[in-house]
Amino acid sequence: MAKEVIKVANLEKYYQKRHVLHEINFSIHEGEVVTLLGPSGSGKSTLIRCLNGLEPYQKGDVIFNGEKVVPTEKNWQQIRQKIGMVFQSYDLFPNLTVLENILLGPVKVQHQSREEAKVNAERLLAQVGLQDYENVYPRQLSGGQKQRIAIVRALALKPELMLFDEVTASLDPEMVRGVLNIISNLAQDSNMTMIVVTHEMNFAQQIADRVLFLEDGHILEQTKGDQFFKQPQTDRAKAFLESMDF
Amino acid sequence: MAKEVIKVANLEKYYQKRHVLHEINFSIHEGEVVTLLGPSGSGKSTLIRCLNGLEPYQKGDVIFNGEKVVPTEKNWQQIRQKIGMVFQSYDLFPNLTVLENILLGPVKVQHQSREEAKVNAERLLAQVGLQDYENVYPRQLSGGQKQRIAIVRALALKPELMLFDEVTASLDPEMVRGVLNIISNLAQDSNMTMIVVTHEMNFAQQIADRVLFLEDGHILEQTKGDQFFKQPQTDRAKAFLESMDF
Amino acid sequence: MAHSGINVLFEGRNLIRLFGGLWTTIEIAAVALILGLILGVILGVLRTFQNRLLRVILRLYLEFFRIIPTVVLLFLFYYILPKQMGLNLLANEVATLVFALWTAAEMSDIVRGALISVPQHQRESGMAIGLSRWQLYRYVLIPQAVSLELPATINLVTRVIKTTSLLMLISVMDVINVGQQVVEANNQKYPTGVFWVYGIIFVMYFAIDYPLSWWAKRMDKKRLERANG
Amino acid sequence: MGSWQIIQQSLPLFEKGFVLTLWLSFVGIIGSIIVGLICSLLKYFQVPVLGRLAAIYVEISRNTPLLVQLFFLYYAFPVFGFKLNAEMCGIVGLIFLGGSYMSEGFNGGFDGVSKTQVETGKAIGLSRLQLARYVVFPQGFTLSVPALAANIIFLIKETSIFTVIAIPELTNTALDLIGMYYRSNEYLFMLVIGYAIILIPLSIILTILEKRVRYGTFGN
Amino acid sequence: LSGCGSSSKSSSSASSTNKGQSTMQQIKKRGTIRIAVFGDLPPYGWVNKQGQRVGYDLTLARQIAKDLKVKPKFVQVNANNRVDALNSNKVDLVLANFTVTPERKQVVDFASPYMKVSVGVVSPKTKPITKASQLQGKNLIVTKGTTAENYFTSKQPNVKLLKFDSKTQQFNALKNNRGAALADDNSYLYAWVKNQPKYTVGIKSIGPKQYIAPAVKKGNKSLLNYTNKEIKTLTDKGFFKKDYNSQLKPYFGKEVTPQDIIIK
Ligand SMILES: Nc1ncnc2c1ncn2[C@@H]1O[C@H](COP(=O)(O)OP(=O)(O)OP(=O)(O)O)[C@@H](O)[C@H]1O
Ligand SMILES: Nc1ncnc2c1ncn2[C@@H]1O[C@H](COP(=O)(O)OP(=O)(O)OP(=O)(O)O)[C@@H](O)[C@H]1O
Ligand SMILES: [Mg+2]
Ligand SMILES: [Mg+2]
Repeated sequence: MAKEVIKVANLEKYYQKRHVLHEINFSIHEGEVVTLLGPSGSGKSTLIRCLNGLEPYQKGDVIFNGEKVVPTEKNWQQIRQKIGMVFQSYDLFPNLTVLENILLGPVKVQHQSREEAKVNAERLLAQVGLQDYENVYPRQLSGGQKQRIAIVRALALKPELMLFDEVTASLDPEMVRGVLNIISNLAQDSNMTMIVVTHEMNFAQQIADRVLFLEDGHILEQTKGDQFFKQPQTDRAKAFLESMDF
Repeated sequence: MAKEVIKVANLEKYYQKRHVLHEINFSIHEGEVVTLLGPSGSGKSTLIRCLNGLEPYQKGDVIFNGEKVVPTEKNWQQIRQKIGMVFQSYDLFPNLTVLENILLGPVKVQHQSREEAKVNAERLLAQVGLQDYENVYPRQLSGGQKQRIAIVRALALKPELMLFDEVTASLDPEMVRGVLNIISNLAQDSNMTMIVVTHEMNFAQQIADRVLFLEDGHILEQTKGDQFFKQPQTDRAKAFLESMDF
Repeated sequence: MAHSGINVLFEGRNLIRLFGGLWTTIEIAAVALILGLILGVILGVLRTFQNRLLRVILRLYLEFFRIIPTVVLLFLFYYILPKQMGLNLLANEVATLVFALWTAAEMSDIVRGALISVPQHQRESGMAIGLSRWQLYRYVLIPQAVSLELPATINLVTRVIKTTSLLMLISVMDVINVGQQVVEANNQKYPTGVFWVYGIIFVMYFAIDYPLSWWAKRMDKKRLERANG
Repeated sequence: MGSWQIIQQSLPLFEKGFVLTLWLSFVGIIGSIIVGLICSLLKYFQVPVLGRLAAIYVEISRNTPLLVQLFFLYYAFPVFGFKLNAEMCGIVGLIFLGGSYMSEGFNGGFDGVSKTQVETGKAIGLSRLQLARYVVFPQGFTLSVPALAANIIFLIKETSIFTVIAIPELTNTALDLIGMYYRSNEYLFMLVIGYAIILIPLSIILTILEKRVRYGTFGN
Repeated sequence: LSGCGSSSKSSSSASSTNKGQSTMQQIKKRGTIRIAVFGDLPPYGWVNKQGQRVGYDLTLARQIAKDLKVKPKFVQVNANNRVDALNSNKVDLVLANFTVTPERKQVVDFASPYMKVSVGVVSPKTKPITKASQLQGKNLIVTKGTTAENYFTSKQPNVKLLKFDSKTQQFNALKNNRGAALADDNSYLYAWVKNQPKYTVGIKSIGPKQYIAPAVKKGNKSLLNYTNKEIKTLTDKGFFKKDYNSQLKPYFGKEVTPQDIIIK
């Protein structure tokens, strides 16, 4: 069996008094694609933000590559280089060009040589069809383009795990497809390990090796991808799936 | 045949130099539901904003209830009382409670008595399942709830025509259904005349008596609802429909 | 030696007089603020109208009061008004007038800024339910603008209060002027009195302005938090 | 003597006052920006003791009038053997006041950088310092430009208060001439013109700059 | 510029003075007379620690009001806005140590003088200034709008002047060594040094002998005539002698005699 990239053990998370994640346990192996589904407010974003230390958690452990993460800012900073993350809002740095956005991590954080990093960046840009945009500033791009660049920026660090949090939620419907295609390719061709939060059920169905269904901060079920969509184990998940297509 | 509620004749619209609506012609009869479809930037929002005078147009006419609208701010203010409009962003007034939001138009604009207006408002609130929220401020509501209130606010003026501009675009997926259901009911049970801009193709298919397909400010086709989705007349519309489901 | 100096405050009626001066300061600031804020709201609303001429005039008004230092405004009004326009006011009235007009100018800009930063949607939603322009301002825009602008308004208030320190220059018996009298009258007995007198004036201003600034800051922070989450 | 003659005769004095106003403003503003920046950095990096001191300084400076600050520096401090000449007092006073205003301006800019930008930076593994260097500061500075511009104008106007410590800047010059020759109309006119010459062009330049910067920032 | 002041014929000010003035009738009708006084100049016009306005000028002011059977209303002024206080009709009468000079005569009307004065220079005993020539290139402290300022500006252009708004400020500045010396009317320099043993009036008198007189707005004939009469009556009655003894004498050292100050 492939190696365990990330494992979450008994994770508990509070926002002040509010208990938003309860006893979260799961692990993901190399090459596996997990989609996190669940109603709004169920804790999906919170969970994947815990996985790269953007949110502190109050109990339990994150084990990355077999090593328990001691949750200090310094440690997380190291680990984040191995975990790519893309958010809903296409958060390119507006003060930097596309290429500078992409190179910032590899050059300044990982101390790759600029030339090497640039070659890699250009290869990735070509993959998402944006090779001509390297010297452009983010404001000159459409939403879909920005989101593709944000994915490239995360990939440029050669992460071992990618986290996607509703990356198409703020895109125009016609732009959604391009971005989802890129993630599909990543899953299928590059065999990237990833956790994907999405509301696009067709897309989820297509890429998910496994589905984690969250409600109110509990993992209600963990099911193989094809099985979940055909016959979810819990009534709640069934209701959820029904509500998603009109 | 039912009476013509609104008719648009040779409408042309520019944003400064930019020509965004070209020779728009169509009319809508009482009880008819028209959906406006088209890619992002094709001019859907601009068009329906012209219909209640939120945007000035440079040529052509809007004929409401058989009378040509003389486009002064004063006239539009009169006409807007008969045309309800709901936007993508749930624009409740944050400084007013739900009930005050709803009563503002009937009481201050139409000078209905407060009691009468309140009875009507409560009936409408019950219809959308929010009878318990009248004294709540908008910030305490979820997106879906806000959008339902916004619809009630528009209905409270007893409009003869309702305009919906992507009213579910900024809602959480699970909330979309509730809002769309309300619009469906309005179309079917109340026989409301309406123009609906949406990206939810299933929904559009379900309610549309007729589809106007817009591209680059031109009406490319006007087709019966069921026919449009089965076999659109133009290739562009076909490509559009394909891109919309993943 | 420094310790004996503080007694200058407790000689005769010195302390009471200083508070009396402070009261004059507060009175002028308060009246000017009330008049200025009301006028400012009206002007701010007018500045969002489309009328070109009106906007140019109000803009000039704003720029005039913004560019001319307050000291200069005080002298202008104190000396020129009575001579050129035959309008003769007491020093306190001149001061109140100047501060009110200045407050109105600054306030009009704050109100205008807040009004145009009420999201366009709100304006359109109001129009869509048929509100007239006046109703739109009355029920939708002004109430929202007020909460947006409150921190800036409080900051303006603290600035006006601080600037009242200039009143001494046009012979208003404000706290600083009284302070000077006290310093002068007690000079021989308390050579370090000057430190204590100015010291207590310093503390007085701080005691008035600090709570206001703190309040403004807290509201700003709350608003930021609301905007971010 | 006609008004025009009066104006002409007093021109050289006003010129001197004008130059002095400009010079004091310039030094004061540069100093304020430096002090403000230091305070903001201390706050941003939450430097233990110094950060708190800076915060206390900012509150004291922001909430007391320049006039009283100057009186202290000029009249009260020498009592205890700490004496600066008038112009130094003016400059120190202006920097004391301006430092806090500038610091607030910078803070506003830094705080204005969106939380998601900071998180994105963290997500690609930037350290605290790198985050500041590549994300927060470049964006924060542009965001703070409008506040800084307003402060610059504010500080120039505040130099008029230097008149109370006998610095012969514009206002002092005018008031002095009025005291000697009683031609208040003419001298006040000159005074207003003097400030207008400095502030109108500056205000226009800053507005243009502000627009440019704003255009450059937003649009992501 | 130095010539400007002495030769100025201030036509605009003079012409604008005819409107807006309070005649005797109006003052009587109003029941108050508005008088400009100093607030920080012991022993002439100042505020004691009880908060009362007292001093040589103030006693005179109250006497005038009393004889007019109206209430006095005091407006505190600084030296440089005494003229404008009259011209902009803020006050009816100035009793604020107002020295009669040719320039001032063109913009206000002076009544008969009630006091003699000339400019003196005070300096630290350790570094006394005894001749004007010692001041060359040094800082000399003055108050804006005083005869001292006027004298040094026009007659001693090589002396650098530090100009303040108020008496408080100027004396503080001297004590902080911001200038080598301070020039002002010699009589209150005497009063000041009496309590400041470290200082001495090194130059007792410089420039012409001058007089201090009440001033009214230019053209206010009725009040001017009245004031002239009043000064004469008071002089005859020995009022100023009494005033001197009660208000000034305690503040002056031995150097000063009543003959130096009051006019017989
Ligand atoms: N910063 C915060 N402070 C307090 N509560 C928070 C915060 N962020 C999120 N929450 C709460 O935690 C819960 C989980 O939120 P989370 O954003 O993880 O949900 P989600 O599943 O990602 O929802 P969505 O599909 O809407 O993105 C929600 O109830 C939310 O209100
Ligand atoms: N205020 C404006 N000024 C200038 N151009 C505008 C303005 N608003 C819209 N446009 C342009 O007009 C065209 C039509 O815009 P519109 O918003 O009507 O499209 P839409 O079909 O509603 O798109 P979407 O599906 O993204 O809402 C677009 O090209 C847009 O860029
Ligand atoms: Mg989420
Ligand atoms: Mg649209």
